[in-house]
Formats: sequence, structure tokens, C-alpha cells
Amino acid sequence: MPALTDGSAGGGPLAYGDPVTQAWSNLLVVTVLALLCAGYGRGVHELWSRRGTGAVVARWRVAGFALGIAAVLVASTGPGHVWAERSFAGHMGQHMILLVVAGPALAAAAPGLPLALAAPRRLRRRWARWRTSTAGSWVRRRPGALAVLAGVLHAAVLWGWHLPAPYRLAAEHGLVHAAEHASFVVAAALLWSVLLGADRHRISGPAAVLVLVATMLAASALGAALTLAPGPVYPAGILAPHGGDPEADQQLAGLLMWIPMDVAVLVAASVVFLRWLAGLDRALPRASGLPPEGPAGPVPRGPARADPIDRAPARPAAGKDTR
Amino acid sequence: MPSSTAAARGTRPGPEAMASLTRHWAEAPSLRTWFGTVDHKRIGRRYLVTAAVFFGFAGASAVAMRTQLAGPEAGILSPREYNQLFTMHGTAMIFLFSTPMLFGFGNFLVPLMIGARDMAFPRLNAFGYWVFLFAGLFMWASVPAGAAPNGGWFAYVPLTDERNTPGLHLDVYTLGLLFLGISTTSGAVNFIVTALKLRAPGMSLNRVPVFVWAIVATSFMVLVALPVLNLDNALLFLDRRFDTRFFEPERGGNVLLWQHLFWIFGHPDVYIIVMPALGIVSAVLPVFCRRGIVGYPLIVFSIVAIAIISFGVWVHHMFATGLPQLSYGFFSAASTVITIPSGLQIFAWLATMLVGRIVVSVPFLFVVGFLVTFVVGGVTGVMFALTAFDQQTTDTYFVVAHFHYVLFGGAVFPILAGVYYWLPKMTGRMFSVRLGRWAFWLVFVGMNLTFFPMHVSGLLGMPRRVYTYPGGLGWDPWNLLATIGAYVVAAGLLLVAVGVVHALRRGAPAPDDPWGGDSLEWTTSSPPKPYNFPVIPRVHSLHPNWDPRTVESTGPGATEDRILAEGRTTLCTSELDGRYERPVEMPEETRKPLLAAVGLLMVFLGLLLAWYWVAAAGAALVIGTLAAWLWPPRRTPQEAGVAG
Amino acid sequence: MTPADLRTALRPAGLVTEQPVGRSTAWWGVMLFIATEGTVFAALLGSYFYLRFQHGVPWPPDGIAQPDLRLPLVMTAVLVPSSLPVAWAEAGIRRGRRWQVRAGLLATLVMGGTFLGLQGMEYHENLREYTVTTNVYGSLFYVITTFHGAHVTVGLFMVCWLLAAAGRGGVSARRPEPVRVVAYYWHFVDAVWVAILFTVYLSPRL
Amino acid sequence: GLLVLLGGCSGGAPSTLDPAGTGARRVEGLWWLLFWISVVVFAEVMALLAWALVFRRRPDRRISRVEPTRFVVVAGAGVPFVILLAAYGVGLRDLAALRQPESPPAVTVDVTGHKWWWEVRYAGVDGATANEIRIPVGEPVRVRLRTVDVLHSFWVPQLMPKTDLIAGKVRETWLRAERPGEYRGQCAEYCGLQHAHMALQVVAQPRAEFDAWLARLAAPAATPDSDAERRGQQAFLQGTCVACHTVRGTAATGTVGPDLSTLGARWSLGAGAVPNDGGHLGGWIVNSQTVKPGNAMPPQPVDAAALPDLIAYLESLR
Repeated sequence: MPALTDGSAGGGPLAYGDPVTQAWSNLLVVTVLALLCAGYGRGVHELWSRRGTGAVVARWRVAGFALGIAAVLVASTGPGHVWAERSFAGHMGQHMILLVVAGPALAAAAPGLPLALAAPRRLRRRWARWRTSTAGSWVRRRPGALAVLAGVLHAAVLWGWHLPAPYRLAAEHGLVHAAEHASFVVAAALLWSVLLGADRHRISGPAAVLVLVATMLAASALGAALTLAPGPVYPAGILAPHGGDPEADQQLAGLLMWIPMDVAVLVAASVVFLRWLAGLDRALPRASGLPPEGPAGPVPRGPARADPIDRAPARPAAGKDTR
Repeated sequence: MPSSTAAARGTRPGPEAMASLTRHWAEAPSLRTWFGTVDHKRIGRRYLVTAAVFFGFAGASAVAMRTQLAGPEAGILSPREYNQLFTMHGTAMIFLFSTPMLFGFGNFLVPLMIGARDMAFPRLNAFGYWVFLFAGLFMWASVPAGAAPNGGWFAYVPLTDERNTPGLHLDVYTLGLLFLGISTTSGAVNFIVTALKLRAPGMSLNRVPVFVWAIVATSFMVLVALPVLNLDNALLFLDRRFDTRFFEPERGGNVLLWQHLFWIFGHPDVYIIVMPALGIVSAVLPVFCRRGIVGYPLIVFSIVAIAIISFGVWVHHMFATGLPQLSYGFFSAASTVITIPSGLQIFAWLATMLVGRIVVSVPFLFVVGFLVTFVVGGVTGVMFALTAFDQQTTDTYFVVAHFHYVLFGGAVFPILAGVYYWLPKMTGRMFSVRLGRWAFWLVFVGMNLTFFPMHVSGLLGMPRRVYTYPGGLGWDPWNLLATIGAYVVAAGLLLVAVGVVHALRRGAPAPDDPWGGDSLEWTTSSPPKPYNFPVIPRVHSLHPNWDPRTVESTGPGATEDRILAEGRTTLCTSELDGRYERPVEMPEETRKPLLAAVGLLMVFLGLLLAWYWVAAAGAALVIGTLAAWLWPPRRTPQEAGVAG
Repeated sequence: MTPADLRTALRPAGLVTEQPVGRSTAWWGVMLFIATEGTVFAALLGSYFYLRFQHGVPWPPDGIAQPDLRLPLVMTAVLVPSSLPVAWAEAGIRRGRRWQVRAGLLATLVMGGTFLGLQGMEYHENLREYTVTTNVYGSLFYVITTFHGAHVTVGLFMVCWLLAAAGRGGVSARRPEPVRVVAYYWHFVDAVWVAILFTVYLSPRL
Repeated sequence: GLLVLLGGCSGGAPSTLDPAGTGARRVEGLWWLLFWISVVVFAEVMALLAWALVFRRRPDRRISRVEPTRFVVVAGAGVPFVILLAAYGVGLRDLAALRQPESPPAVTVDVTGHKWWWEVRYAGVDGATANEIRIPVGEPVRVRLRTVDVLHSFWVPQLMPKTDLIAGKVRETWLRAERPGEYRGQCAEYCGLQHAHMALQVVAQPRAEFDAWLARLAAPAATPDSDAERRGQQAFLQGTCVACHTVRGTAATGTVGPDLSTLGARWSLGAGAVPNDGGHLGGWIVNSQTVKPGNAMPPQPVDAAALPDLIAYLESLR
């Protein structure tokens, strides 16, 4: 199979930018991560010193943050980068770390509040003003709409960057590459925040399952397109850059796009759904499963007791927990 | 009986309220209302009867085919006839019998089970039925015309393109399925909205009967899967009629696109058929174990999980088409994983039986028959998930045996269980137990006699879809057995029909709750009044009919906001928790749905016969009818306030 | 705010509760309809990518030129902003301003009609080069765009219907449902166009 | 019971359980593994069902309030998961084994699917035959598959699982027969009116015999020996036959129907429709539509007197 597009890329492996831009983009990644760590750490420190360790931002959220940062580091500078240089499939593996590990972990970190706390006073004020403005409160009141937007963004980012031309562009320019990876992390974090993020961003269990599954289908379609393509989709130099069968590389890459996302979503959807159902059972019990004439056990009797459902929603009004 | 004790206390809505309810909901027994009814119970019964008739046609085709295959080189059917019959058998069983039959149950039962007075969109419901009827007639009419589809139910291109199959055969198929798709889609939307919005107050999602969950999950699958089939059929129709090139390799098209799209629909469709049937099992089985179902959250979870995973397994129908080896590993894994939720359900039922006290009645017999056959179909299903085995046995009689165990075992047995279980509620008559038991044993024995030998003939190398086979290959005895079995099944199913007619003619009047059921349909009269519930119940648990608090809520505890006797009204509640929101107006009988369906029939007939002006006229009729149908009624502000 | 409040806010049960204001049956109906229509488009565009990747290079095949972007961009500039007057009309009906509904819908009607006109112009150009029967690319191009055009047409029918109904006072602040349904559908038709622009016009270059 | 039945009745069947090829033997092993797993699982479920039906039916049974959720999860998901994982692993191993033979094939057969017969050619050999494939026993043979019309599926149950023939693509599979013999194969993908009559036969024979046969296939067809055959040849060449059929070394070079150069030696007529003997051949020539309705060969207006000669000629082509 000849080179797919114009063939101008030549046959040699792509170096993912020259060493200089490479170094610059590495520096950029590390700087941004360090800034994020500093901000998050400061915000959490402030919260914990005021309200006690583990308050407001739970410990597992902090652990999630650490995991997310570590995943980004591993993927973009550590071994992930080495795999990415070695083969297309390795590169997809790198993307999957960003999408399926780093994104969800950072979403679980609920970084909004700590980062806002750590931000300079002026920025904070402006942020608070926007939140209470019409636009801000519109967004705040509609976590569902946000979730759908996040899903669309996730699918768009995934498809957009993996089309041959943008992919090659990213592979050739270190900064574009960094932008690609940043957009993956942001899109994934936004998507998963509907499930793992701060409470006010979450949507109900069934809705989260729907959004996740729909996004998963879009990602699977890309995986399927790559896996099932009969010939190389990408220009020369991208598939199996260091020798080997380009088609096998592409197929493996397709499956790497396909399987981790599916597994992650299936597991997450299962957990969310079961947890939601269990929560519902606690709030509004299903009650005994025996017919009234059954000889065993007491059956709930008497006048209609107040069911929790008749009370006002248990949840405080939206926004109350946001200072 | 809980409902009779409530009646004895005499604290139902007052006589005026009852009179008002009757006035607003009753339908005069005229031909006009017969064509214009929007009552979900009548529509549901029509679905059931119509689907049963189509089942009869498709079953007769099967018997004819089995007769031809009883011995080698038989000449009872010509290959032309045989190929049309097996295509119509498959297509009708899948599209015109299973789904509509289960939608019929859903139509009748969902509003009753959730304590609503009708479906969310009653006119759309009527429209869906008429479209189903017309689409079914549209397809079956092609058989006497000699133009029935003949490309198999999965109609692989390029066999089905214009060059290889000229004539109307495949146009009937594509247009018929597109036509029918309108009905199925509208039904699915209706089910979801009904189940989400019209539940009785207090029926949070964890108190919804499993059958309703199954119907809702099925409907979601329909909404995602069916469009893909519709697209596939539309592309094939365009290729055939207008020379587009989607499936033409010489012009850049691709024949596997058809298979991908078909199976992206086709595999979820297996679950679209089986899942509501499993829902019926989950409704019937616990009642005869005198105990609520074990592991309700697990069953609901498995329903949702199946609905999701089923979209990831389509390639296991294409294991022999030469897709990348790597992808087989993935699809093989997904296909194996999907058996786990089914396993959860089976063991939940077994556990329910093991901790309950079993009453063996006719519906329960069919449930047992289901368990036995479905497990056989399940284990062979796992075999097909393994690519190497699939490549050897796909497209043989082994696969025919497998999917008949799944679909006959997994759908027909539950449907028959449902027929016997809800017959008293639907008709107000009890059936003859003796006839029922005979029917069960005939169907059960005949079914196994028909399909078990097919495993063997498949392993012995007999491919499917052959109109005849040579003698001396070791296939003869197994085919003869299968044919004998087919006649036994036919006799059993006839006995079911006889039983239903017998019940209608001679059956004893049914009590409101003959089985001591747990769900809300048993709190109504048999058959239910047009408004279903004089008082919309207040639900406190998963088993409202076993819960004195709910019974109380329709008696002395009835409140004005749940009686709603002024006007044709039912209740809207919140989607997840089932909180009381507001009453909503329900539309009255109208013949516009029928008119719109007639318009659609004109569209599809016009397209089929290339009378495009008829199609255009039909489209105009549809648009005009819809515009009039949806035209907002003029109301006084006060009235509008009530509805708003 | 006390720590207890925060704990309540952060506990997993936060997943259970829902907004106190429920959606109407009409909202659910139109959303599900849009979902299933959206799946048709997703499958259609998915088929485009499938056929393209299965076909290999060059794409478009048979010497057909890359799709010209100028007219489609103009069409986008006409169609996508047409969501704004609809949204404005929807905002109007909530305040009971019927004139606002009518003005918004009229603007949409004009924009949608222009879009269809431009699509006709584009067809006129393209038909000289290739038709729906030329090859799979031609089939895809015309079927996808025509299918979307048909949706625009249906949307315009709905807008006309709504204009007529609004004229008779069928919609009001208390009955905003028809306006909302039409608005959602129109937004959907717009969003689909963006996906088509990306798939049919941009992606061959990517 | 099933085993006995299978053993007793499979004589002469192209049975997947009587494998003679490397690929089919793999799958047979997989089948028995799956079969026994299935038997155990089925027996387990039936035992529970029977237990419930026997012991939980008495009216004095106390209904338990316990929710044996753990039992459901373990028995319904945990145990199946372990079993499935094991079966999946074995399945993957066998799939990998089916992918290619241990040694690269020396012989390549090109098989083309037609409605409704198989055209068979050998790479590097000029001649063609139909509905029969000869292979050297014990050696892997590459089979290249293509179709000129609709989808078919190449399946010889005793040798190898199926491979679909996809329009617009060339597919590949391989065969390796472990013992000499004749193995029936049949199209396994529904391909229209005469899908039932699209069989083929794979003949595995020792290398020497195979080589001899292949040489004969490449050579011109047998020349007529007797007068009857000569008259038959004349009738053949002057009739409509040549428009569609080839007989190598003569003026008949049609390509629509099967190459008839070795017709007399084939196992059947019409891809398994009828046995290959004089009577059936005559019937086939006069009106094959009564034998295999819908096939591409129209009824032939052959003189009743010339028919025996024509048959004699065609039978002599070996």
C-alpha cells in the first residue's frame, strides 16, 4: 500500500518534533503540572487547615489528583512517550492513559474549589461574579446539559485528532502534540466529572450511564474504523515507524482505542448504576417481598406512613455548598 | 383479596366521581370508536391478536418447510417457494411476531403496572398499531402475489441487489421493514415516556416491576438499534431503485457495510426480543413462588448491562467474513461477557424458587419450560462466542437449533406463560387448566423434538437454508425427527389457541386477582375499566398489591388529587423518585391516527410499485393529518391553567 | 455552612436525588425522537467513514475534486445562526410575547429557505461533475446532504405550522410546549449540519 | 446417549465430529471441551430446578425472607466468569492455530464461487475443473477464494471451518488433510435459488497421484476414441455448447459455464445435484432446469439420435 495522502512525508519514522521543541514542550508539560500541583495543594491545605484533614475535599480525591498528575507525567514524558515513539499502537496506548486514567482521576480530584481558593483574589472574585451571573447560573443549574456538551466535546476531540491530517500535524510539531494531549485530558476530565466530580456537577445515576455509554459508542466507532480498515489509514512514517507490519500496528492501535474505553465505561456504568439503585433503596425502601397471607414475618401495616418521598428533596439547594 | 377488602370498606371515590370517570373515559360501542379508540388496553389486545395471526402465518410457513425437509430430495415445495417461505418465516417471526407481541403485552400492562390511566401518547399508540397492521399486511400480501422477500431475513448483499434478485421481492422487504420501523419506534418512545412520567406517586425507579424495566430498556435499545437497520434498508432500496452504489464493489461500495449495519441492529435485536420476555418471567415466576423476586437490583442491573453490552458484539455474526484476527479476540470476549448478566437472571429465578413455596400452575409450567430450553440455548450461545467454533458451525443447522432454543425457549415460552397469566385480566375469563397443561406438554415435547436434532444435523455438516438435501449423508433421521416435532409443536400451539377461544366462550368469570399477584394490574377489575384505576394508587413498595398501605391509599386513604374524576386525566410524576408533579389531560378517541397510517401505507405502496404520485399524495395526507392532529386546541385560560 | 452540610453534599446519595422540577412528556417525547434521529445520522456518517476507509486512497475517488468549501461555509453561516431566532422565540413565548414568536419564526423560515436555495445551487454545480450513480462517493454525498435537506424541509414545515398555530392563539405562555418542541427539533437540524460539514466537506482534507 | 447416537449415525456424513484435517481437528477438540462444560452447567441448573420443584412445592414450606444475593452473584456471575475465561483462553488458542498452517503451503488452489458452482484452478496450471478440489494428503494447501457474483462460503466440514467469499475481495484459507479420502464440502452462505445444490468434493490423495492428476488437468482434453465419441464431439462443437463451455484442445472456449475437459471423472453433475452417469448427464443436457431449477444452462435442443453420442463423448473426457 502506498502512502495514503500525498506521500510527501517520506518513509522515515516521524520524530515527534525536533529535539529542541521536544525539550520545550516537555518543559511546558512539567511547568503546567507543577503549577497545578501547587495550586491544588495550596487550596486543599487551606481547606484542611480550616476544617480539619479530609474535610470538603476527601482524601480519595487528593489521591485521585496525585494519580492523575502521575498518569499525565508517565504518559507524556516517561515510558508512555517511549512507547508512543516506537509504534502507532504505543501512541494509542499513551492516549488511552490520558483519556481513561488521567482524565477520570483528575475529575475525581474535583479541582475546581481548591484551585479557585489558590487563585489570586482578583481572579477569584471575577470567577465568583461569573458564577452568579445569568450565564454562569444557567450553566450551573444544568449539569445534564454540561454532561451532554462534555460528551460531544470528548467525541469531537477523539475523532478530530485521530484523522490522518491532524494526527500528522500533531506528530510533527511538539506544541500541537502538547495541545492534542491537553485537549484529551480536559475533555476526559469534563466527561468523567459528571460521575466522579464535585457533587454539584454530578448528574443522576441513569443519566450518567446514558451519557457515558453514548460517548463510549462514539469512541468505539473510531476504534472500529481503525481496526476494520483493510489498509493503512495514516500516511507513511506513522504506522510501525521502526519496521513491522503497518496494518497489524493499526489494528492493534484500533483495539487499544476500543477496549480500554469500553471496559472503563462498563465498569464505571455498572458501579454507578448499582450504587444509584442501592441509594434509592435506602432513601425509598422497596420493602418486604412476601404476600400478605404469607405465614412468615411481619408485613408493614397500618396507615400510610410518611414515605421519605413526601418530604422535600433531601438535597440542599444547588449552589449552597459552593461558598 | 386485597382489592375486595378495600371495596368492602366502601370508601372508594363517591358515586358522582365514578359517574364522571365513566363519562369521560368510556367509549361508545360503535364502529366509529372501533376505528378511533386510543385505549391502551384495546390497542394492546389488538397487538396481541394481530401478532398471533402473523405468528400463525409464519408458523404455517415453518411447517411447510419442515414437510419439505422430512426426507431427502423431496419435491413438495419448489426452491422458489421454499426460499420465499423461509425468508418470510424468519422476517415475520422476528419483526411481525416477537416484537409486536411483546409490545402488545407492554401496551396492555405498562400503564396498569405503573398505575396510570393510559400511555403517555395514546394517539401515537393507536397510530403505532395501525402502522404495524398495515406493514404486516403489506409484507404478507406479497406471498400470494409470488413476490415475497427471498433473500433470507438478513438479506445479504449482493444477493439482494437489483442484478441478482430482480423483481419486487426485496423492495417488499426493505420498504416493509422501514414501514414497520415507524411503528416500533413510536411504540418505544411511548413506552419510555410512559414509564418515566406516568408512574403512580411513590413508585420510585426501584419500585418499578421488572417487566416495566425490561420494556424500557428494550425501548432504549430500539431507539438506538432500529435506526441503523432503517438506514441499511434505505440504502439498499436506493441501490436497487435509484442505482446508488453503496453496496457495489465495482463502484467503490462495500458489501460488508450491509452486514455491519445489519448486525449492529441484529444482535441487540435478539435482546430486544428476549428481554421483555425475560421480564414476563420475572413477573410470573415470583407470584407462583409466593415471594418477591430475589436480587431485584441485580436483575435490573443485568437488564441494563445487557442493553449496553449487546451493542458491542455484532461481529460475532461475521466471524467467517475475514475481519482482522485481532478484532475477533475482542468480539469473542464481549460475546462471552454478555452471558454473565443472563446468568445472573437465571440464578436469581432459581434462588427465588429455592426460597419460595412453589405453586405449579399453567403459567408456571411455561416458565419452567422456558428455563430448561433457555439454558440449552444459552450454553450453545457461549460456544458461538468462540470464533474458531463459530467458524465451523455458523450457517449450519447447529446455529438454527441454537437460536430457536433462544428465541422459542426465550421468547415463545414466556409469551405463552404471559398469555395464560394475564388472560383473566385481559378477557375477564379463566381458562381451562386441562387444555393448558396439554398445550404445555405438547409444545415442550414438540419443541425439543424439533430443535434438538438440529444440533446433530448441524454438527454432521448440514448447512442451513437449503431447500433439499441428498440422502445418505446421515442427515435423514434427524430431519425426520425435526419434522415430526414441528407437527407436535403446531398441535400444541393450536391447543393454546383453542384454550383462549374456549376461555372466551365458556370460561368462568375471572376474579380481580386470581393468582395473588403483587403488581398493580391485579388491583383493578378483570378486565379493567376504561380508566384503569378509580383512584391512582399511592405506591410504597415493589409489591403494591401485597402492601396494605397501597391498598389503603385507594380506599379510605384516597385523596382528591389521585381521584381526578374531572376530565380525562392522569398523573405526571418525576422521572426517578416518582414524586407527585401534576395531572395531565389525556386525548379522546380520534380517527386521525388511522388516517395518518393510511397515508403512510399509500407512501409505501407508491414507492413499491413506483407510482410516485400515489406516494406523494400519501405524504400530503400524512402531513395534513399530522398538522390537524397536533393542532393546539383552543382553551379558556382556566382550562389551560389546569393542564399547564 | 457547617461540615455536616458539606458531608451531605458530598455523600454518594447525592447521586439519587433529582431536580424538583420535572420535564414534561412532550419534552421527553421530542428528545427521544431526536435521539433516534440522531442515531440515523450517526450511522449514516459512520457509514461514510467506513466506506472511505475501506475504499482507500484517493478519496474522493475517480478524479472527483475535493469538495469546494466556499458555498458550504456560506450555508453554515446561514443555517447555524438560524437557531438564535428560534431560541429568541422560545424565550418570547415564556413571557407571553406572541409577536416575538412570530418574528423569530419568520426569521428562521427565511434563513432555512435560503439554506435550501443555496443547497440547490450547490447541487447544480456538483451535478455537472458527478451524480448519485457515479460511484459510492457521489451516492454518499447526495444521500447525506439530501437527507439533511429533507430534515430542514420538515423543520420548515413545522415552523410554518407553528406560525399558523401561533396566529390562532394556539400557543401561549401557559402552553409553550409546541414552540419548545419545534425549537429543539430545529436546534437538532442545525447541530447535524455541523457534523455533516465536518464529515462531508472537511474530513476529506483531513 | 448423544454420543452413541452421534457415533451410530454419522456414517458417510461430512461430519465436523469426524475430522480429517488439521483445522477441523482443532475445532473438534474445542467442541468436546465446550460440550462437557455445557453438560455440567446444564446439569447444575437442572438439579437446582428439580430440587426446587420437588422440595419447595409442599404447601407447608416456610417461605424464606432471606435474600440469597450472594448465592446469585457467585453462581450466576462468579462461577460462569471463571468458566468463560478458561473457555475463552482455549478458544483464542485454537483461533490462532487456525490462522495459518505450520509450514508454508506449496500448492495454491484458486476457487471462484459462481451461482451455483465452484470453479477450481491451480496456480501455475492452465486447466480448470469444477466442484472438485484435489489436494496432496498431509500437505498444507493454500486456497484463494473469490466470487464473481454473490457471497458464498467455502466449507469442507471435515477439513476446515468456513471462509466466506466476499464480493470485491480475495479471501484465503488453507486445508491440510491428514488421511486420504473424499470430503464433501458445501456452500454455507445462502446464495439464492440453488444454494442447496452448490456442493464440492475435496479429494485428498498421495502426492504422486495428485501430481499425475494435475498434469492431466493441464494437458489438452482426451481425444475421442470411438465413432460414437467422434460424432458426439462433432455435435458438441457444432451445437450451442461451445458458447459457454471450454474443452481444452478444441474450439470450445466458452467461459460462462464450467470447463468440461475432465467432466467424465467428476463426482457429480450440477455441483452435487445428481450423480455423474450417462442417464443423468443426458437428462441434464436436455433440460437441466428440471434437475436444478434456475441454473444458468438453458434446455438444449439436442437431437434424440445425437444425444447418446454426445453423452459418450462427454463421459470420455477424463
